[in-house]
Amino acid sequence: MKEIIHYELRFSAIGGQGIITAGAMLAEAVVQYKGLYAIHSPRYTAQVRGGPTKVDVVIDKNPIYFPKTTDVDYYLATSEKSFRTYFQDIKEGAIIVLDSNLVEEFNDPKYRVYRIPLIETAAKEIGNVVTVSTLSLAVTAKLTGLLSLEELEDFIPKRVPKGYEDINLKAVRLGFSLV
Amino acid sequence: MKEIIHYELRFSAIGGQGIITAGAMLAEAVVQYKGLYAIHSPRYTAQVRGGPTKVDVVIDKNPIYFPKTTDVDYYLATSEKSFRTYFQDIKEGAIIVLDSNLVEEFNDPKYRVYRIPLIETAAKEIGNVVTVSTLSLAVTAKLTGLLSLEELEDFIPKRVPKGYEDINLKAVRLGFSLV
Amino acid sequence: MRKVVMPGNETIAHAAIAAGCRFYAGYPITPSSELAAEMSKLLPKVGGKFIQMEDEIASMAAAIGASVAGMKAMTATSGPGFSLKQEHIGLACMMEVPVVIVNVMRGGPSTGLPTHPAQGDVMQARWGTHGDHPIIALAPAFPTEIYMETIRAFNLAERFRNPVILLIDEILAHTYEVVEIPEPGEITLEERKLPPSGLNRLDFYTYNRREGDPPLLPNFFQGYNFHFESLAHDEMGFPTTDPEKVAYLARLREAKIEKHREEIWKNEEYLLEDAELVIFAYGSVARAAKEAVNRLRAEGAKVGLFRPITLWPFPEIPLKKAVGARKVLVAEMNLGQMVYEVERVLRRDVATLFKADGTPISPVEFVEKIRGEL
Amino acid sequence: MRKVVMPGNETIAHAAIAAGCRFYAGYPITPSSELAAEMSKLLPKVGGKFIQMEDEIASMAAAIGASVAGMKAMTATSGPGFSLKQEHIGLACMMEVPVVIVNVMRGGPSTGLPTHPAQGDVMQARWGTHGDHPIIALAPAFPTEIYMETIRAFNLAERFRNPVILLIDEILAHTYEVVEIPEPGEITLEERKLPPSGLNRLDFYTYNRREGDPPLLPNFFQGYNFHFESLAHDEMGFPTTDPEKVAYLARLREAKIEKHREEIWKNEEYLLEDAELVIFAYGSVARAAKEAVNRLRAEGAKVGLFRPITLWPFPEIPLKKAVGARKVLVAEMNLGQMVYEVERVLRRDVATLFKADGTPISPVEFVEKIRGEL
Amino acid sequence: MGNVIEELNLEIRKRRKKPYNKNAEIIINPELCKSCALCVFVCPTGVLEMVENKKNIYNYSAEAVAPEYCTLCNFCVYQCPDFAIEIKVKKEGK
Amino acid sequence: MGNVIEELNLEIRKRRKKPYNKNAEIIINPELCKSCALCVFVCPTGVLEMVENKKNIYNYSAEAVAPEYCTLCNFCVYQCPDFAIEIKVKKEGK
Amino acid sequence: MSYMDYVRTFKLPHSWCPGCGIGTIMQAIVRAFDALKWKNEDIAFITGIGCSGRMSTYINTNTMHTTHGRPLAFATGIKLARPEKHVVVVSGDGDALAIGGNHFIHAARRNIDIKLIIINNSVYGMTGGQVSPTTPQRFRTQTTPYGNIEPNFDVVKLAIAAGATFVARESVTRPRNLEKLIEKSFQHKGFSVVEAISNCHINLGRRNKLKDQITMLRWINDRIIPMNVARRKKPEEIKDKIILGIFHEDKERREYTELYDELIQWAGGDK
Amino acid sequence: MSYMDYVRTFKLPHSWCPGCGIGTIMQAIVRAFDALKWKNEDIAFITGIGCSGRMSTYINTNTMHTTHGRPLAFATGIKLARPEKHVVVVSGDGDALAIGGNHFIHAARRNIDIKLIIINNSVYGMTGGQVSPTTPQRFRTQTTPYGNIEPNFDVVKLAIAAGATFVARESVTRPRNLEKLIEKSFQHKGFSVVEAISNCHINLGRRNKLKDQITMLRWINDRIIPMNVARRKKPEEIKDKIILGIFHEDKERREYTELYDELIQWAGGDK
Ligand SMILES: Cc1ncc(C[n+]2csc(CCOP(=O)(O)OP(=O)(O)O)c2C)c(N)n1
Ligand SMILES: Cc1ncc(C[n+]2csc(CCOP(=O)(O)OP(=O)(O)O)c2C)c(N)n1
Ligand code: SF4
Ligand code: SF4
Ligand code: SF4
Ligand code: SF4
Ligand code: SF4
Ligand code: SF4
Ligand SMILES: [Mg+2]
Ligand SMILES: [Mg+2]
Repeated sequence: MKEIIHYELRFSAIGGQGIITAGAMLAEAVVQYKGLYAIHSPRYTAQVRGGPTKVDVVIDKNPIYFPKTTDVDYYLATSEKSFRTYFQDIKEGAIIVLDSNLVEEFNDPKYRVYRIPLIETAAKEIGNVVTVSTLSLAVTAKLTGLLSLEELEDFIPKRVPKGYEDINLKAVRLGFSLV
Repeated sequence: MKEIIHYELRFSAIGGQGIITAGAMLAEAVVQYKGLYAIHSPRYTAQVRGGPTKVDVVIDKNPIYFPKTTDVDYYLATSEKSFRTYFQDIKEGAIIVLDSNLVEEFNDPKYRVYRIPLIETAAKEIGNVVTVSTLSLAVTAKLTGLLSLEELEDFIPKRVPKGYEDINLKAVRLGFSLV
Repeated sequence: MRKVVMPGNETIAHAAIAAGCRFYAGYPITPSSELAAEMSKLLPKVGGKFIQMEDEIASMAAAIGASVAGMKAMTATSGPGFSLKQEHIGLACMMEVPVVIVNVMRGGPSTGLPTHPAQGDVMQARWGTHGDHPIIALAPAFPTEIYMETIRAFNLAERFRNPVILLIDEILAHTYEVVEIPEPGEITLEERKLPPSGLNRLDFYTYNRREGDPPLLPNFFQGYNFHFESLAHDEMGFPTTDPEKVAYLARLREAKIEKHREEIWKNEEYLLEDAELVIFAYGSVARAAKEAVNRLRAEGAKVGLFRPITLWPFPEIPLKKAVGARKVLVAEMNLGQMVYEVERVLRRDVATLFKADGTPISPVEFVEKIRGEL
Repeated sequence: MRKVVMPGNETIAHAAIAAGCRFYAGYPITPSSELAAEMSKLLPKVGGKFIQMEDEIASMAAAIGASVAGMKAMTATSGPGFSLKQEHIGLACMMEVPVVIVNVMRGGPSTGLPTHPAQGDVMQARWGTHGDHPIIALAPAFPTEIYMETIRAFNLAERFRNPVILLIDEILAHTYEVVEIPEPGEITLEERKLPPSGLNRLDFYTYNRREGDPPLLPNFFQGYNFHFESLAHDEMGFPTTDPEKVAYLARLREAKIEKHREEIWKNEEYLLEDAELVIFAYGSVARAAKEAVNRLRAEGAKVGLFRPITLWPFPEIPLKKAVGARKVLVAEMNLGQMVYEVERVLRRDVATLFKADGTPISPVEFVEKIRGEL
Repeated sequence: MGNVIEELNLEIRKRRKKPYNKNAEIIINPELCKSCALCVFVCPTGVLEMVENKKNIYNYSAEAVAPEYCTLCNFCVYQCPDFAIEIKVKKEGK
Repeated sequence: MGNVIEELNLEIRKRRKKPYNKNAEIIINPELCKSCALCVFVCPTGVLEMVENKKNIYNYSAEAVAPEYCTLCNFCVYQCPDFAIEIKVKKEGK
Repeated sequence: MSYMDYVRTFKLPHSWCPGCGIGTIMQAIVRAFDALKWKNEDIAFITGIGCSGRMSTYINTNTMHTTHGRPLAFATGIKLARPEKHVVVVSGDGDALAIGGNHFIHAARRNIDIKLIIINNSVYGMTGGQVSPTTPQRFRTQTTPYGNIEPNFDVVKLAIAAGATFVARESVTRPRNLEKLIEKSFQHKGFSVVEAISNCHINLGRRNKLKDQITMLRWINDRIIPMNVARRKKPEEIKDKIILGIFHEDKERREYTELYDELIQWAGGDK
Repeated sequence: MSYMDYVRTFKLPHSWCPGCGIGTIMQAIVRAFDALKWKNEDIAFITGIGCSGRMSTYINTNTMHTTHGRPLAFATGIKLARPEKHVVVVSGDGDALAIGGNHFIHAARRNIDIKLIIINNSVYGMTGGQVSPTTPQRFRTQTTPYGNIEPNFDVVKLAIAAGATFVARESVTRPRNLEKLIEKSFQHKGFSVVEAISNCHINLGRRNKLKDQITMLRWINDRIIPMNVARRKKPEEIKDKIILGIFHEDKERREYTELYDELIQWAGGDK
């Protein structure tokens, strides 16, 4: 794993509880396993529930002063609308992961774009759409090198609701194998 | 009448509507007939109703800046308790008028003390205790020279409630004759 | 011009009627109650409406409602009620609705000294509600001035579409004094500017305007189906969170007062020319100060008075100009409030005379204090 | 010490429990609601009481009631609710009742920008209620600091028997961060000093005391049949209008804070030694400032940060000492509030960076502004 | 109040039908009595009257002018807003 | 929502008893429809169904899949929280 | 012990006007304390602002004189903090029903064990006599110089509708009944309301030809009618009458702090 | 004219969640406007803060989005200023009954001609789902994680006790009845209250096994019962039911602004 000095991630979706959880888990895991500092901030809004939403994650070797993203290194989106809404401050060269079923064609050589059928995989291959958060986390861990498979295998069962450990472990492994 | 530059008066009583009115009438009359400036301030309190109360009157040739009494030239009281309660800032040489039935002996050579049975006179000689305000005003006018009998004879009928003109005129005249 | 003997509370009521006020909503509180009482007598006679609401919050709301419906509206209160009105004062700032709020100051904090005077709410008049907002606050000191400043309060409120706070204290409210009431022809009334009828609402973007101008908003029932909004809004009045739009209207709200502050500022400079010491005092305290200046002058002491009548926006420039490098004594019936502004603006130390025990500062106290300073 | 990832709202809740808080009364409002939610979870578990009252006024009242009955009590809110609580904040000052009030600042005025950050209520924290009153307000900026300052808020409230206001903003409230939670043994808790039982009430004159001391008041049900009074009161707590007594207690209330302000003051001085320009910033803005300082330092620019953690009483002496004659830049997420105090205390002009559009000031904006200033 | 009190006293006297002969001791605290006359008003047997009293700030005070009519009913005590009345029974035969 | 919608669609189809044969034109505004499926839920004759629609931010939208069953009762219109439905009668014979 | 042990005798004479019913009601309250032998230090006695509110100065228990309209909110905090103690609130008609109306209906809804006594003198006494939500129509007050056009609250109905579990009304002209009723309300577990009809001859009477306390008590006496008497009358006969008695007593509904204790158990908390 | 003329179509789609009943209720309101052919510019439409409060953005009349809990107080000022206009207030259950409870009972007491529609979704929708004075007992909300122990207000009873002269209840599941009822309330002269039962599946349903709008509407449908049906049932059968219909209609009591006009005449004022 390359040494992390400062890293910014964003996850966006419609409705979004799952994707907010992915951000939260990521932040918690890097704190726990890497001794890094991390923050995450879900978007708060008094507007439409069920509309586009996002969570930003900032990771840093040092205590984080400015608690907002300014140059996003990694952007994962599972819906067209949310992808567009929060396409802001994305750094050149950033990794962009899009749900291949739900986000339209996006080709921009400035970014490293991955297209993965995240929700479909969670629903069909793992068997429960709620695992999309773990799946996205695993994909992210792999692509960024922020966390290892072993770390997630240790972390996930403790973090998810009782009774959901196994399918989430499945999601971790699948996520690591997808990319 | 001596020229008024600045003159301060206080009227105190128990319960007190009548005596408050005396102060109000005095201030209005000197404004109207003498072109002087005058203010009066009844004591406001959230405490006992029917307890001791007072009204302060300040008269001045010029617009009145400080709207409070500091050196009282004239003090009229119709009850022992109120007399004592508000015996403050009375100037040496001040005129003090006390209801001879209701205020106890008070002898102090620093003041010019008059004792008049104000309430009894109003009730018995004029026939209505409410005229005590006019009576006190008249006594005050005479003792201080602030207003003439003619002026009060003109002022009072316009100022008192309809139907009470005559007894109040009687009170004016009696007041002027008492001292 | 007629001379009438009235206490400050009644003076304000009569002036309000003369200013065109036709709506009053309030909740009784000492020492402002006689103002409401007088309005309850006067308003129905001129076809206006007086209502005693269930509390001060509702009173402030009803006044704003009536104003939006086209009436010149006011409310009056004292300390505790003034605290309760704060949320809606901010609302009137945000919606840009004209309204006059009288606060008759009494001893605080909390229930404090209901029947005794104070000047403890002057900073609250500026900062009492949450969030940045423009405000105008006036503090007359003399009876006829109370009358005229009441009219000015309505004029400023209507002109700038902003709440205007009129501050007096228990002494001014309760002391019967000679008021010189001008004839109707002698006063100038500002009438609310309304968009002409028949415009296309979507075209005229009512909150939009040149920086420094007040907005040109329609009244309710004028035909524009206009939206008044307590959230941050766009130039049409609809909610927005767009930072540019939010900042745009915030700037416009501040600018309408800021750019006209020279017109809004009003103060008395009394015997300042050769003064070696300048008293800074307002409201009833300034009257004792003025008396003290006279007494000290009689003794040969070179003393003058700077008396702000407009407290907010704070008269920065007039104050600086008026006092220059001279000694300053700030006197207030509180533990020190406007003195913060005086120090800030003058950028130096000043002498102070504070009193917050329910009794006024007397001329004698001034004289003694100043003798010590000179 | 444990590391936990939590948002500021939850951090405060957990810290409050650790500080011994056993009573919470509140009314939901964005962006403070999660604090209440967390308290509603935590309190019953430790046998404490959580109640959602009918409004913010009642919430503040219930918290005061619980405190008088012996519990460490708190409430939390945001702008509009903070305005509504003002009357009772003054009451707590007057009665000298310990209570902690959290205000999570959002864009104002009025309903404003409920889900966006601001620092628009910092002057209101000082001047929001009517009448002169002492106040303490803290503005932590970092997650662990939020935890520790919450505990300090309770400690100060109990020690001085005064309301303490804890100010954060939407960003700090909603951002999940790593909080280093000390073990119970690692924190010092201030417990309320109570008169020993069995004294003769008429002898021990509870409000009476040495100037500078907080009063030694009994809790309800402690056996003293004590009277808490919102009117100006005498040394036994009974209403009085005697100017001397009124002034006496007012002085004591101010003095207890004033005389201990050196202990109450707390601030961070970051790279000030050789700095040519000092940023004055607090709360989340100070974090962007700190980041900017680092970036500018990397460029060789000599910049430092003065970050008050105690906003009120205003850190006059530390500020003066820290900045000396150096250039100062005041940055706030409002249209300029604490800058009034900075200018007043430093007695000179300062540069400013204000933003009140619902978005934070970024390090880049700082860097650009400062490059222009240097 | 003067007028009302006079009228009331007249009315009250009519209530005295037959002495009740109890050893009632009716103590009225002059420091507390505010001369409201409510005790007089509620006493069923006309025991009390208002009498002029310059010492009282209200110029009157309540007095048990006909204690022999007292039935010890305590109506006056219950009604007195000023906690000024106490009714005691004198020890028999003393 | 996915699950509910699938179940609902199944249930709804059972409501189609007999075509009503009216010339109903059921217009659903895709800009306004939020895919809440309430119209589907309340339609007594199963005219409407939720169909997948990637364009809609909620991934579904209501569609009149069986307009021939429409009785013009307007239940769907009244219930639609989003002002998204309009029912028109096609001119007879056109 | 005597009822005077619940009075701060060193603060007497109190500040109420001669003949004001508030003093009589206070006596009924302290007598009820005495009848139940409640310990002074176990009672929290909370008042709002108004003439009625001044009572906290004179009652010799734990007392608090709060803000206008909010005593119930303070009392709610106290009761929750110390559910085993007695919490009593005295509030004027303006205090309880105008500015404090919301706290009134919410305390009733919660059925929290607070004993509320509303001193209804149909006016704002303290501030000089303004209209209140219980001022009779057509009456003149400082703010209704042409007569009051506003309808009144029926305190009893409102309290019942909001959820109070003991609701009663008495008059200052029947101090002994008042005492008994207050005593009964004190024994009730839950939110209780006693409306005590009182006189403000100074600020309401004088403006309405009820010039002194005696005239006003007579007027009140003419208007009231005990519930058992009223039952035997025709509706027309009692149309304008104020009925006295216990209107509502519900011993079934659970009390709030009791429920709260259960909640603490659900949460696994130790009390 | 169509009911859509009362909608600011250019502000659609609105901000409510998919399936939220507020939109359905809004349609009933604008249809009632249309049925009565009220002119847009003669209507003042005032809301408080909350999801329900957002309605003022979308209604094409004179609108005002005020503060949380106080829309009735603003409306009172408007109505008094222009008594000849129609003043309509929409308020959430939290808005009208929690923070705004006092304005609610006082507007009812005055019987001022304001038409109030309370959108009762039994929760604070806007702020993320906290308990409200109408949240069913035992329900979980953001601030009752262990279940709600607080009893509810009965809005209808409270409104009647306070003095409202038209009081009715309907459900979002019966939009046509709702429209008719609102129309009737609009025709009433005096203070009218329509409680519209609505769904917040997002912030109340999800926490209580009513996971989506359809499940929640079904749940509501199971709880409601029209008054005429209820009349034929035994008390036990309808114990936990929400009865729908018109509960109170009083055409006798004078309306406030009408009385005010008379007062102006007494005062010798020209209107
Ligand atoms: C917030 C606030 N508003 C107004 C007042 C002024 N005030 C004091 S007492 C009172 C009314 C008193 O009436 P009531 O509650 O009926 O009590 P009473 O004096 O009649 O016993 C008012 C309006 C206040 N102290 N605080
Ligand atoms: C003074 C104040 N307190 C609290 C809030 C926060 N707030 C906004 S909406 C709301 C409650 C909304 O509930 P309800 O009135 O039932 O409306 P709904 O969203 O359910 O339609 C609250 C507490 C506020 N804006 N202002
Ligand atoms: S009732 Fe009490 S206060 Fe009144 S006159 Fe009798 S003894 Fe005096
Ligand atoms: S106890 Fe009864 S009979 Fe005796 S004086 Fe008192 S009221 Fe009269
Ligand atoms: S009810 Fe309306 S919003 Fe919902 S699915 Fe049907 S058309 Fe779409
Ligand atoms: S009008 Fe009636 S039948 Fe036709 S689609 Fe709508 S609900 Fe179904
Ligand atoms: S003003 Fe009225 S209520 Fe107050 S003490 Fe006097 S009589 Fe009693
Ligand atoms: S949160 Fe609830 S009330 Fe608000 S829009 Fe969504 S469903 Fe409707
Ligand atoms: Mg009263
Ligand atoms: Mg709701």
